[in-house]
Amino acid sequence: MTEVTASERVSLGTDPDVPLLAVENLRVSFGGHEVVRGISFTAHPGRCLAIVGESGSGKSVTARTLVGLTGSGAHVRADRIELDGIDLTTQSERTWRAIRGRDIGFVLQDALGSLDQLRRVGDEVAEPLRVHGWGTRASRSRKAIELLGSMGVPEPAVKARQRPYELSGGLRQRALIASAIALDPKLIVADEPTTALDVTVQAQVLDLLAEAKAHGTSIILISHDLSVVARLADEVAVMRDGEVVEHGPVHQVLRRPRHAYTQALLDAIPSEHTRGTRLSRGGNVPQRSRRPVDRGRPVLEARHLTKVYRGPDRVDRTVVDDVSFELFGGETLGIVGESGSGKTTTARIALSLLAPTSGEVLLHGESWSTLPPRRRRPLRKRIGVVYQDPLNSFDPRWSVGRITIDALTMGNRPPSSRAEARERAVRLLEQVGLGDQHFDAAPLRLSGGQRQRVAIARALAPEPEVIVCDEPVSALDVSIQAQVLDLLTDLQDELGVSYLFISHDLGVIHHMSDRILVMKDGQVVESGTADDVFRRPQHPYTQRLLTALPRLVPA
Amino acid sequence: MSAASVSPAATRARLAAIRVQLRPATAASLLVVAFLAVAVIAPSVLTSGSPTTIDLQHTLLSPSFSHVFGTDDAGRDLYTRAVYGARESLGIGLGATGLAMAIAILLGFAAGLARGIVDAVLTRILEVAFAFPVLLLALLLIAIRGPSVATEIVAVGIGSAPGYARMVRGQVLHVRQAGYIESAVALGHGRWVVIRQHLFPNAIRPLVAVMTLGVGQSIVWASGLAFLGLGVAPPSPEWGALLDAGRDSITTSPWLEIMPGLVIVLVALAVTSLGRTLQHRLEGAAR
Amino acid sequence: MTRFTRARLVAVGSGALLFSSLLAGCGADAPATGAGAGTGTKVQGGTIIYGHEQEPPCLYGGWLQQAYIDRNILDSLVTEADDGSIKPWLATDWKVSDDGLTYTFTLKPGVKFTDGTALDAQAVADNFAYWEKGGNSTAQVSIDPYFASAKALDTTHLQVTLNKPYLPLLTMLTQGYFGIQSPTALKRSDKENCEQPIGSGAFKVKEWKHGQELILVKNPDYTSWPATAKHQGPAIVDEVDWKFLLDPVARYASLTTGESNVIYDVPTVNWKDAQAKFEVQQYITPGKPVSIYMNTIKGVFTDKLVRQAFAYGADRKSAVEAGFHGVIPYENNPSVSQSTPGYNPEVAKAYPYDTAKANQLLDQAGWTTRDSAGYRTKDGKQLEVRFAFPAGSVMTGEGSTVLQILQQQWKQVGFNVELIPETQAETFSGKYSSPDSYDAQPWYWTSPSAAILWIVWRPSTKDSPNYNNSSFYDNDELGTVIQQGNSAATTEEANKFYGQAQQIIQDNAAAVGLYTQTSSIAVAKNLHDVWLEKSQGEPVFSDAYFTK
Amino acid sequence: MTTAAEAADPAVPIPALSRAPSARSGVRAVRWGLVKLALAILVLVAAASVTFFAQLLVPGDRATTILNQQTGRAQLWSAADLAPVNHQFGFDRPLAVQYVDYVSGLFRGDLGTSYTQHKPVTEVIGAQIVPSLVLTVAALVTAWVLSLVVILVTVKRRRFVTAIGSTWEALTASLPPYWIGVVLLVVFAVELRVFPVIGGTGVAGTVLPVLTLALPLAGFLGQVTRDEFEKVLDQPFITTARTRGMSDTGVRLKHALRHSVLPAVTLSGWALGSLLSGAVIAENVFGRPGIGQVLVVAVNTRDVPTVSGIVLVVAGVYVIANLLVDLAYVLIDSRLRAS
Repeated sequence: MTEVTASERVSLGTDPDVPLLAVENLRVSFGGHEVVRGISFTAHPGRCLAIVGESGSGKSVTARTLVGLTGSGAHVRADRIELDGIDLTTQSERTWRAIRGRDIGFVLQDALGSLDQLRRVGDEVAEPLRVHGWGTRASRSRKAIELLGSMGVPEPAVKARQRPYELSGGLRQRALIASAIALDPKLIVADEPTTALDVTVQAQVLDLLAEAKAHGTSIILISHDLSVVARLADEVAVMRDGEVVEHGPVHQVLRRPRHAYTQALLDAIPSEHTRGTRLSRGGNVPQRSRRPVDRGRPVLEARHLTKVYRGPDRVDRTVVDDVSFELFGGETLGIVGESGSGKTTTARIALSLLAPTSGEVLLHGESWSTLPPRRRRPLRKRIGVVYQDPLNSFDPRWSVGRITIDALTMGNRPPSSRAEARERAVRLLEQVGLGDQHFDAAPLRLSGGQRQRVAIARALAPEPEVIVCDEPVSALDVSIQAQVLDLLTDLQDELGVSYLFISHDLGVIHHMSDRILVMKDGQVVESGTADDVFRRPQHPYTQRLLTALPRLVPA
Repeated sequence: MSAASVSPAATRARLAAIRVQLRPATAASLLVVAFLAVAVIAPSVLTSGSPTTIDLQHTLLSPSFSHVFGTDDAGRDLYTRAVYGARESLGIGLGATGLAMAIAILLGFAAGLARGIVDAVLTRILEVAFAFPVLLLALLLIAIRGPSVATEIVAVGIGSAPGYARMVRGQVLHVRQAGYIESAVALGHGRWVVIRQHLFPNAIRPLVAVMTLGVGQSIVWASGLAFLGLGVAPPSPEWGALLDAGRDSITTSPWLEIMPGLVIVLVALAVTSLGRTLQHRLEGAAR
Repeated sequence: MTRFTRARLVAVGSGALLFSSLLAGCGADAPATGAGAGTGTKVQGGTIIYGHEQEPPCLYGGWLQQAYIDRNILDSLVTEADDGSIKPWLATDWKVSDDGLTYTFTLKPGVKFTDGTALDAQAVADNFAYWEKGGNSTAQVSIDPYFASAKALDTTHLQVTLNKPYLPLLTMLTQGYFGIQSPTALKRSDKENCEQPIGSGAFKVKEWKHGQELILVKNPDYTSWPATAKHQGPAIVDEVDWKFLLDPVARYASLTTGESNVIYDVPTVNWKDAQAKFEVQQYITPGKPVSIYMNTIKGVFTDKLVRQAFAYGADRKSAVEAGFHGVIPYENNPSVSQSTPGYNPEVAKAYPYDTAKANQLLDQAGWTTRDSAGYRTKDGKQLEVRFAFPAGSVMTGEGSTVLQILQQQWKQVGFNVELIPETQAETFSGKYSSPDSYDAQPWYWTSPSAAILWIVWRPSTKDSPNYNNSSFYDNDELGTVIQQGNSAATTEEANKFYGQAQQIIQDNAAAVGLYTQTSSIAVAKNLHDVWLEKSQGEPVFSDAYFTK
Repeated sequence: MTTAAEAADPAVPIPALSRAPSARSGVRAVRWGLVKLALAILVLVAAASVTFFAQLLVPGDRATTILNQQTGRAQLWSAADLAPVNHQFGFDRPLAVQYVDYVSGLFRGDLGTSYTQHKPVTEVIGAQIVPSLVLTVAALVTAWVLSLVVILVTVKRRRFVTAIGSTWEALTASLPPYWIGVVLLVVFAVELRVFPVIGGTGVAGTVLPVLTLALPLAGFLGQVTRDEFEKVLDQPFITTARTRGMSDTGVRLKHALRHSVLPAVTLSGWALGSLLSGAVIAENVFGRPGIGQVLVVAVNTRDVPTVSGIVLVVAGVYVIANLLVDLAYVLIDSRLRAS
């Protein structure tokens, strides 16, 4: 790769080939509101352009515009959109249909939702073939199996007859990519192709795209995740509020960002390097001195937790298998694992929302999970919870104020008057970075970060010693995630609360946790301090996880 | 675990859908309902006549300026009768739907909250109730109690209750899985508090729209009973009775049949349209 | 239920008064569809599609709906001519003993039922026994308590013995309920007798598609046509498809679209149209007209003055005209209709619409004060009339309109009339049959003879209560007078007593007249000689023929 | 206390992977079938029993009704008159005996004998069930076709078109049953003479009664399907299909339709049972035989065995319809096979 000069336009200089796709001054607006504001870029054969941005940056709209599916009510203008010499700005729907799937393959995020659940995987993969009149029914189905095979799907003939929900997330994503490349398009647009995937699977999917790239396909990768981008892209365009704020070769943008926003985004990514620092508000500023962990008696203790479910087929499945841990005052215990590892079930057992099949949970050394519900209830104020999807955890009829006050009344010091309740609720909201103005708001009207703050305020209200955080930042944009993580750290320092912190994101876990449990298939495969586990992983699974982890800077 | 979970297009589409519902159809529906409300509360505002006044000099007049819906065999002004009939017809619609809902909520919640044997028994009862021909239920009830407004309410109400009960049960099962229920439990709230504060109001909420739809359907339904001669006693101008009275004349004095029919259709249409708008808005608000 | 059974629950009778003005060119003794008879050529064969209204549960029984069908498949002993005289049918001749107690019938020889059984005197005697045993309760009530026995003297001679002289006997026997069935067939199961009665008539049952139609086919061996028949010999058409078309709109429409050739019960709203396009026939059936029974033993109508005020208090004539669109005649005589032999026209002049008179009577009866709604009160009690009516059966929509008009007029004089529609289930179950359940109730009972007076007004005795008297009006004098009529030696004498009885009923306002029960048909112009027979007003198809 | 949240764990996915048919699953299927069958029979007998007793609750004496019905009168009868009737129909026996007799008859396939038609109820119903089923099924199919066409053509189109579609559905769902029947009759049979007035059971005569039932039903089906269809068209897999170059019609037919019909399928199961007995108005207007009419007449004449028998048959059809609905569910969405 050659050096890049101070040009915003990737196509200049680097590649002698004619660009496959050229977009100039693209503007998209919905009902007068402009969401893409005059962006330009090119895509070249055998190369990958990444468009990075947070929600609302206009990256997805841009991707859809490239296949003429911006949506009804959209107003698209551009000086030029040219694919392989064809002017796309003036094409009829009929021409677009001929282009989609044949010349441009499109990979959406969330393979479960992006595949028709009611149809066979093979039919889904073969659909572009059928639509574009390729081959016969038999040859198409052979081709679909072949494509699945080439995507590394084991037993492709079997999988082709199954339906998407019968496949794992990784296989589904492969099927989706297989479908996108079925007609060997010159361009693949991949919109968040790895977002919902576990790290190990994520790595495999990125490898597949890299392979396509190596075969000369041009790729436009849409992502919110800079680490994913680092692994595949040749060039990066960073979008914010419909504009490209920075555009350049991947290493330059990621290592020497010129725009403050890019820098902030990079800073916000939690990782092993960010431990003990603040993620938000510019630069990795060191945290205030952290409160020491009280290594006396554990506030929460799990002993040999096991949970067995009997399925409708009368086969028992052990979801949590002999899990034990201790959580001390002021400490953060991270539980990391991929989907299905049993980490959420462990969290629900810890909260006594679910009874373990065997084993017990102690709160402050006292029996907790074995209590009858009536006696357990008064103790609940001592252990709070923050969920991944805060909106779902709020009664849709309740305002932020009511939610907070309801939680306050469950604490040790229930407010004695309406005025006091309101005052304390507002104080609590201020503590989590919200304020009086949010008191009467409906959670639905708040942003994702604000909602999670409300959830944290609610968890804090009864003044618990422990808060179970179940994937609390997984649904958030990276900059918001940084703020919420900072907030959690600040609160811990301030209040000395302990966190049982559950996440699939190794970076987040490393950033937050004092000690870590690595879970796989219901079992704890490795535990230890954060640094021990991450720097000197003992269990092969942990090692595999860490290898698969996409990094901004190659480790 | 997705960062950008809601596509902008989907959001816009939903907003657009709400806007569509708000436009002319909703406005017209509101107008009809407002008119209806006046007819129920103060029918004399809408017409100066009396629904029972006989005028044998002016029988079977076709619609004109002085009699916009025409007159019937006894010379009564059909428009006036339709206006005065609103009270009973709407009463039947509301009463029947209310009764159905009350039964449905009772049964639906019992079945939705109970487990094991109680749930199984209640579900079975609902099954039997469902398998029971609704028409027969009405026929038997009326055979027992004689035709009257109250009987029509009970007949239509009980007849439509099983359907709603199933809906309520489903709703309870659905809300039970909601995150906020678990959150409330995690906060230390007791079972009844959770049911009262969260489960009940949230399970009931979508039923408001369903109820609105039900009112329109009940009115239509009741008119069917009138056809079977199980309607209210004369000289009530209840709409089903008007429809029944006009049936023989459809080829000779069609307005006697067409006008009450249009009134029923219009009202049911307006109420249905409002109900569906409400339904969409509630759904939009819920998520 | 109502609409499907907008049935005429009771029989329609003889002595038909045809509205001759409606039937151009129709002679006094030619009540058939004579108008078009001259045009076109007569066709042998063909199928008549007849749109009837209600379907009975069984083809034979004591209900008018059954009599309609039975008239076409069963033959009776005697029949009635237009002038009310009795004519031969299965009986070619009969003799009445001087004491009026013994009737000797001579039967037409060689007649066979369609199952091959011989129709002899024993067969007829068996039928009498069958009726008396409850085989047909309407037949039974028509000859009780006069009938004593029937026995075969030889194959062609039958002797019927009475307990007391009963002048109307022969007239009563002309009703379709007295159709003679094969005794062999009667021994079959109830089901078979229900589905396929066997007679000697011009038609026999081919197939009954329940809920849809009854297919009658011609009896090719028919020999026993009545003296009133319009032609000699078996039926001219091959088949009659007797369709059950309950909906009046559909029924009339079927005729206008040509899907049917004849329909029964022409809707009054379509009457004018039907007159223009088809041959229409209307009968005013004899017997008790549709009149209002008033509960004389409980409630406000125990007071004769109040009953009379009720009769004066509404313009019944105008109401009937409006409700029935001027098609069905008003009848002010509550006990027998104008077409009944022995009708007393003087009685029909009583109780004209006179609100002053009504008010005066009510004042006199002590109902002097009025409440805020304008209804009269007495001792704090409102002048309330619970007016039950069999909705949809006796009282169709048109009848209901009449009642609603009357209700408004009665309100003017201070009656609070509460109209209570009865469902058919309620009607049949006797819910509105006891003195506690209503104050007034309209009803009719067709019968070819004024002897209906006895059936309805016979005073109750301890052993034999008369449940047919829905006014619960017991008057021994009335009972005596009617019996004198029944057992009179001559018609003139009988009619004198019957007239007297009508006067007593009217004077006491035991019932209030409303309108006549009628029976009507409309016939397509290419179909001729469909006629309504005299005893029941049943359509007769055996003489009918198409022209081309 | 067991709270709702503690009792169930929705977080655990039900693995649908191992569904290879095995001997064990075969046994399970048989057992499942037997349980279903037993429950179905229970429902049927319960429905018939409820009907049996409900009719005895109806005020008034059965023998009186029979006599009045036979004579076309409405009066009281003397004990002497009633006694033979009571004896003939067995009303003089204790109620419990009458009931046990009836129920044991049910298990022998004997639904009793009609009080009015004097023939086995099975025959009474047998003669009417075919036209009823034809009408009901034809109406259901027609309603489906109508509603799907409207859905495919109007959902998420230009605002005007969409509004027409949804208004059409609300309108048809609001049509009073008699009214629509008689209007169709007058317009198409009397004025235009396209169809016969006397429907009977012929094909041409079935069109209008079918429409009478199908139009409102199409409105209902359309309404529930429209909601689903709208939601489905927002799903990512629809976008995926479009990115493959699929046409709008193709997307609607191949993908969206299947996902949106489940609520309407459920509704159909109910509709089948309810139309079967509730078609009385259409039967009446168009002079069509059917068990709706028989039911109404039987209730009025207190023909207890006939009414109970019809309930049994309607409940049976309902149960079968719901089995078909379950089957349709699995055919449409194989995910539901596991549950």
